[in-house]
Amino acid sequence: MSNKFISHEKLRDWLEDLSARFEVWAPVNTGQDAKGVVVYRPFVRDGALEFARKPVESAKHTVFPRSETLVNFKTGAKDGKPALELHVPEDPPARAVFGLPSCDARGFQIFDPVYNGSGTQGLARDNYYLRRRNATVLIVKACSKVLNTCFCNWVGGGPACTEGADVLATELPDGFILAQVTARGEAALGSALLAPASDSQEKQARKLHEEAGAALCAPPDLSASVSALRGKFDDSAFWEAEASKCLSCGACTYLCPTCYCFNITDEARGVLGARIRSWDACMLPLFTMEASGHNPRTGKIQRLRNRIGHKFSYYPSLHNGRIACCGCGRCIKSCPSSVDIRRIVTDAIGITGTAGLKEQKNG
Amino acid sequence: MAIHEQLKKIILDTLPGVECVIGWGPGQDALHGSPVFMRKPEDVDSFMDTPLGAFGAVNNLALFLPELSGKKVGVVVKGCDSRSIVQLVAEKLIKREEVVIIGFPCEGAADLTKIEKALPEGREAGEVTGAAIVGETLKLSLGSEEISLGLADIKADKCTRCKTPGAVISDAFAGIAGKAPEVRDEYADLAALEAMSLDERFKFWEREMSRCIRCYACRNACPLCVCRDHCVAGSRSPHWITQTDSTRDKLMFQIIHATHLAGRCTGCGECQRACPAGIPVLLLKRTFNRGVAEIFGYDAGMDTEATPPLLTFQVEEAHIKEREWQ
Amino acid sequence: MKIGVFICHCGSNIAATVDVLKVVESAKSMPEVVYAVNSMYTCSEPGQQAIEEAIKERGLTGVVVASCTPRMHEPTFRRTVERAGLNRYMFEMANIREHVSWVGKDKAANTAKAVDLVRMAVEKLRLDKVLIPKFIPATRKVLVIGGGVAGIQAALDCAEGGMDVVMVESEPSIGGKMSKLDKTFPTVDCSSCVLGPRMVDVAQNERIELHAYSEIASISGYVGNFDVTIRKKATYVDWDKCTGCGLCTEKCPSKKSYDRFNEGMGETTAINIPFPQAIPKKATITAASCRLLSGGKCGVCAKICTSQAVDYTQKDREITVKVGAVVAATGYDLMDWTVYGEYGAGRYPDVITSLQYERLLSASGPTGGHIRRPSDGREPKEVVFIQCVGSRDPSVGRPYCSGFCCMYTAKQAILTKDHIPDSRSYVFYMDIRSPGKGYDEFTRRAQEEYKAQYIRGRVSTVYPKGDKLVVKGVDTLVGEQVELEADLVVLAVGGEASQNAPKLAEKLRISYDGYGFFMEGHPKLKPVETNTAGVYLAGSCQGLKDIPSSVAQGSAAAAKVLGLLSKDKLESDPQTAGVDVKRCVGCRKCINVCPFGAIREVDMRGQIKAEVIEAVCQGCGLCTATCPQGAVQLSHFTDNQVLAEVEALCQS
Amino acid sequence: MPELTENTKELRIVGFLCNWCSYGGADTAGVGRFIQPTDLRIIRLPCSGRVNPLFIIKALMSGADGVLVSGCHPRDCHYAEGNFYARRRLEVFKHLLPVLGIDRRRFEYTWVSASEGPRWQKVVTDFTAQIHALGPAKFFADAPELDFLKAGEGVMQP
Repeated sequence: MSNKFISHEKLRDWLEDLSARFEVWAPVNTGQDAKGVVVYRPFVRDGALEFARKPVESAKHTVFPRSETLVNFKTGAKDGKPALELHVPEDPPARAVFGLPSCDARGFQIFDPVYNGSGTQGLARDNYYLRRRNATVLIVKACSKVLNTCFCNWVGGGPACTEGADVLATELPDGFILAQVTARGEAALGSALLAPASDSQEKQARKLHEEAGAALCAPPDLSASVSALRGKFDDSAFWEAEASKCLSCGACTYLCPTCYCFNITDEARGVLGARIRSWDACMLPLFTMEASGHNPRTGKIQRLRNRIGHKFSYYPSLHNGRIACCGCGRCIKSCPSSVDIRRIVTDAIGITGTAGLKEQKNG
Repeated sequence: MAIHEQLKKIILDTLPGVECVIGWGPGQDALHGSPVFMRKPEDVDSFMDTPLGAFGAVNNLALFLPELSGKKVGVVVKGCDSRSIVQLVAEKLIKREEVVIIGFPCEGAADLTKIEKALPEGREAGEVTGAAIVGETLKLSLGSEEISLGLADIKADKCTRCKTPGAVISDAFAGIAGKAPEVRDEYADLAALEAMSLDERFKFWEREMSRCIRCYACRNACPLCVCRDHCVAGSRSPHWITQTDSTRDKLMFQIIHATHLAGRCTGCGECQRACPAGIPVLLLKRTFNRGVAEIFGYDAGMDTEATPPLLTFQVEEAHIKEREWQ
Repeated sequence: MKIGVFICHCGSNIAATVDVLKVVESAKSMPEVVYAVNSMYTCSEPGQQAIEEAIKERGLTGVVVASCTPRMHEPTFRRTVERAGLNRYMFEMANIREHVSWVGKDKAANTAKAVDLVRMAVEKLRLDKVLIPKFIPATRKVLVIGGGVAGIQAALDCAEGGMDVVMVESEPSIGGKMSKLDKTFPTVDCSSCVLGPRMVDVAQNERIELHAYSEIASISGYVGNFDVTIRKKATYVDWDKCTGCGLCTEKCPSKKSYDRFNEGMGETTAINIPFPQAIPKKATITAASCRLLSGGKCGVCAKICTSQAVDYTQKDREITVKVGAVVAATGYDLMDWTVYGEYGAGRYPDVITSLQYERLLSASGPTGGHIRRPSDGREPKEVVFIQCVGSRDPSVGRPYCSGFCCMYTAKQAILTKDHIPDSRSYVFYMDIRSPGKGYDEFTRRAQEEYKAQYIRGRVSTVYPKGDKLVVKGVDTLVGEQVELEADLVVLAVGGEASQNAPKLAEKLRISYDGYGFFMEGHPKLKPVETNTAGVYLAGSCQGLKDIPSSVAQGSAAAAKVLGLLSKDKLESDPQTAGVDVKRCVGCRKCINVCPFGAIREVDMRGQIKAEVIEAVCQGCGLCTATCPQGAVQLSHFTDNQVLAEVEALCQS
Repeated sequence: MPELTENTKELRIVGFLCNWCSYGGADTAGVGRFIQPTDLRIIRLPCSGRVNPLFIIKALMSGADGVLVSGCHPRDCHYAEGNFYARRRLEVFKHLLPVLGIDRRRFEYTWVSASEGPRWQKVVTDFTAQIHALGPAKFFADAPELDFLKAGEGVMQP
């Protein structure tokens, strides 16, 4: 099937057309001015769509909501005894996410083995995850520029990587060229508003992909990270040095496209309530808090060690060596203390990785 | 000798008597500084060794003091950071004798958000590949592109109303403390919000808070947040907020944080700086700061002997007219 | 949890404006409610019986009663559920009478409100925890502060009941105001004959340890376990050696010392024993008047003293005692009568206070019981008494009635006639307040039998004319100006709280009112208790009162102390704050604000934690509202309970 | 005293009262049959010092239209000092409401003693009128996140 093209002028028409079949999400500037914060929001025609700047958050919440109801309950009494009624929420609508970067889409590939029962540990299928995942079309927008925190090429990705994407969109001066990647992507491209892409448009797109890829420094070899981090596990001096400046907040994990941990709580009011699943983060103290009050991860040193170790050692050792990081760089970019995951990993392996952009002259 | 060279000398002199000295070193790119914990003399080499130098000394390092209590540590402070230390000492959350405070005449610190806003449309701070301060301008490279920004335009808001460019208290000081400027905080940021109707203000918060991801960077970046790992944000008893992704609960947390800081906040603005979602959370704290100044004439972080006004009382309150209503 | 809800009709008190059955129906669908029923009078015996039966038959684990205010029947129903085997704290009330049926007319609105209040009570109950009182050991000893008649009575009654007593008196002798009086109304019996033996009893009672000329430096601790520091002021005489022979007072060359006991009606020596019946009968040197202590040369008393008791180097010293309870009986002061410039108070020597007049009447006073004018020593024939000087006068900040002045003025008019049969007494009064046994008859006797002339009206001015004082006033009954020429004017000066009362109140952590009088626990039902457990009040420190009332309060306070300390261990109210040490970060904010000093800092494996001393905690919850991480929670009023109540109201 | 018209729809007013003075004052008003508007619901606390200012915002954000706090008159606190702290905290907290977009008049605090039945009647009547003048508050009342609390159709038995 040949690639499609949609002009900038007709983009909103197409997204509106898409909205008949999908709940469409796209990056939106939600701030007070042209440089407001870009996040993913359900598409509305007059919304402030923005593709120039990278969304601050990853797209993971479009499939894995920050909180979702697992079951509603109602307590009551029957014949002088307590009684309980349960109700499972209906299936969510099909979604199409337009304009996410490749790294965000690759993030879901790290989620999948954890939730679809194919993982090496246990075979539990998480239907709450899967029913959303299977009903979501990811229309990746190839990055035309890379940031100094980007390192997708270190972990097997790239600015125009199609792994995890259902459709690959590339922004040209006059519109987007749309390439179908998976069968699921076809559903999004069946619109009369889309024109076939021309050869020159295809060529332009390939050129952009190459240029963006070339802007990144050559990746270091991270294959030793699994053993290196395991070896560093008890090196408290190493972790203390890396973690001293960490605030132990959840910004890195919550912005991360690959962090998949959650918490389950019951929230009730009177006789009505809901059991909800909400994001949790290994950087937060309550993550490992036990009912007794004991917390095996006493401080930020152990917590940071877990986050890095999980991504670059424990997960890979369970999932065929796949690193649980997609190199989006958000954890670095938004860290209030400039904790740099690239540096910790290369320090642990004992190599120097040239981070960031080729032209960059670091301080 | 340049200020940062003088500071390095003081730090080297301080190191033998302390666990470490906390200062600023290079961050992930030309624009970012980052806290650095200097334990050995060679760690001092990278101190302030960044394109932005002292202008990039953004983090309030007082944050790290409570967790290090029991150990003697040195800390380099801007004037505003020293106020956090004063407040921590006043509340006996750290011991004065355990901290070696190293001050310098601060001329302001950068606001990364302002830098990004000053870049051309569609460009972002992450594209910056190089930076240098030349006189009163910041020269940025974005690949082959060069952009100049006036330092005054990219200075943090708090610097424009700073009363304490030198440290309020210090054990060592690099250079000469300038005269404290005669500035009055007019709370222009609050006035801008208050120019809106009540309805618009509420919608403003609804929109801003909808971006909150509940990462609690605001809380963890606050040097005066005492609860740390025991925050009510995640507790079931007390159960102030649910774990749902609701704007109401996210705003409620901000109100909780601001209320806990009422009469204690020094306005360092780290909460807002730390917020990845760019939510102006400092506004709520400044609301209380203004109220506390009006009612009690109190400014937190100026006097180690002061009692925070909400932890004490007067039998007759001069500025509370509680009988105005009824 | 299995909750039962009982909705009371209270006859028609509630049912007239609340649809009780509808409330019952709504209650049935509330969380964890397995039983809901209406009841005609829930507090009646069958009403309580029904609750007990329901608990037993239906296995209820918590009960809500919706009826009157919990301030009325909460204790009643707590006992009810306890009888049926429930913990008495697994109970909540909804106030649907005082707060609903009696204040709203609209039955539908009232019913909806009642449903809300019941839901609120249910939600609170769901979070109630079983509370079990703790027992704390107690020191069976009481501190009595003040050795006036009230304190003496309290001390003697406590000692009689087998309690050890520590009495602290700030003056060199106990006896208080009563010891200065000549006679007492309405029996006109000799004050020192009544009081004197009681004072001696104090001195001789082995259970009573007396510290005269001493003050309370500080008090810490809590009910059953107070630690008291007493400052014993320097007397410059070793009281263990002093025999009270009085030789020194005769030889002391400094004879112009202000005579406090005689209210300045006479002068005394620098070393003195305040009055012959003083207890303890020991000499004290007034340092300011003493020639040697004020830098000069003397030493006469030391030379003359046969027991070498005089010690010019003596300093204040502090001792500590442990007690289980405290009785404050610190009495009152006379208000500053010199504010009445129009009466010449303080300026004309023959305008004196009623207490000064008592000293002139007293046989042990400076005039040996002969009434003589201070100015010239002449016997007055025309005596004018002016009442309500510093009482019932908002213009000087004393709007209250001192209560005893009407009576003692009548007494003084009678005594004047007894002393000087050809004298005439005039009494300017506002109203005669004599509501006591034999009191009104007494004031009538003063008028009818002793011919005291009562003039209803206030005096506008007093000024001297020759050796007389002209008293100008008004007789409001006849509506005429009155002008009298008096030899002596006696002002019935009102009382006020002791100057040091607020300071002592702060040490005792008890409340005081706007005038400085200590606050009783309840104006009707807890007249001698305070809001601080183990601290009781007696006499005029709680509010001005006469001798019989003071004595009655002294006995009442003693009864309370004896009751409190009748057991070796005290039961503490378990509705106190508690610290979740897992959550506490040791920021000390709760310690700073606790009005009772009930929270202390403890070291728990190197970490600072707050700890509530349950016996001291009064359950105000200030700490809970202060703790940022919610680590300190007040039982039965936890954050979660209040939040649940808020949600219960807002969800409907 | 402003009168409420008979048919005015009831609004949701939450009162936090100290047990010793104001709750007693409300009781006294009841005993005296001092008729009041019915909107207010009273939460009984030991002391106004127990009032965490966050209770107020929690109530307003949960659907209350107005919040009233009442304690003992200053100096008359059953616990000697509780209301002194409350006064400072509540006064400071007042500043926050307008910044959030909540009308300042939706919250008031006052002092009523146990003997002041008539005063309590006036306080309730005036405050209720004040809230009615402002009308219902709709802060988060219709927020979608509340949906999770409403058990939907098609309830199934476990």
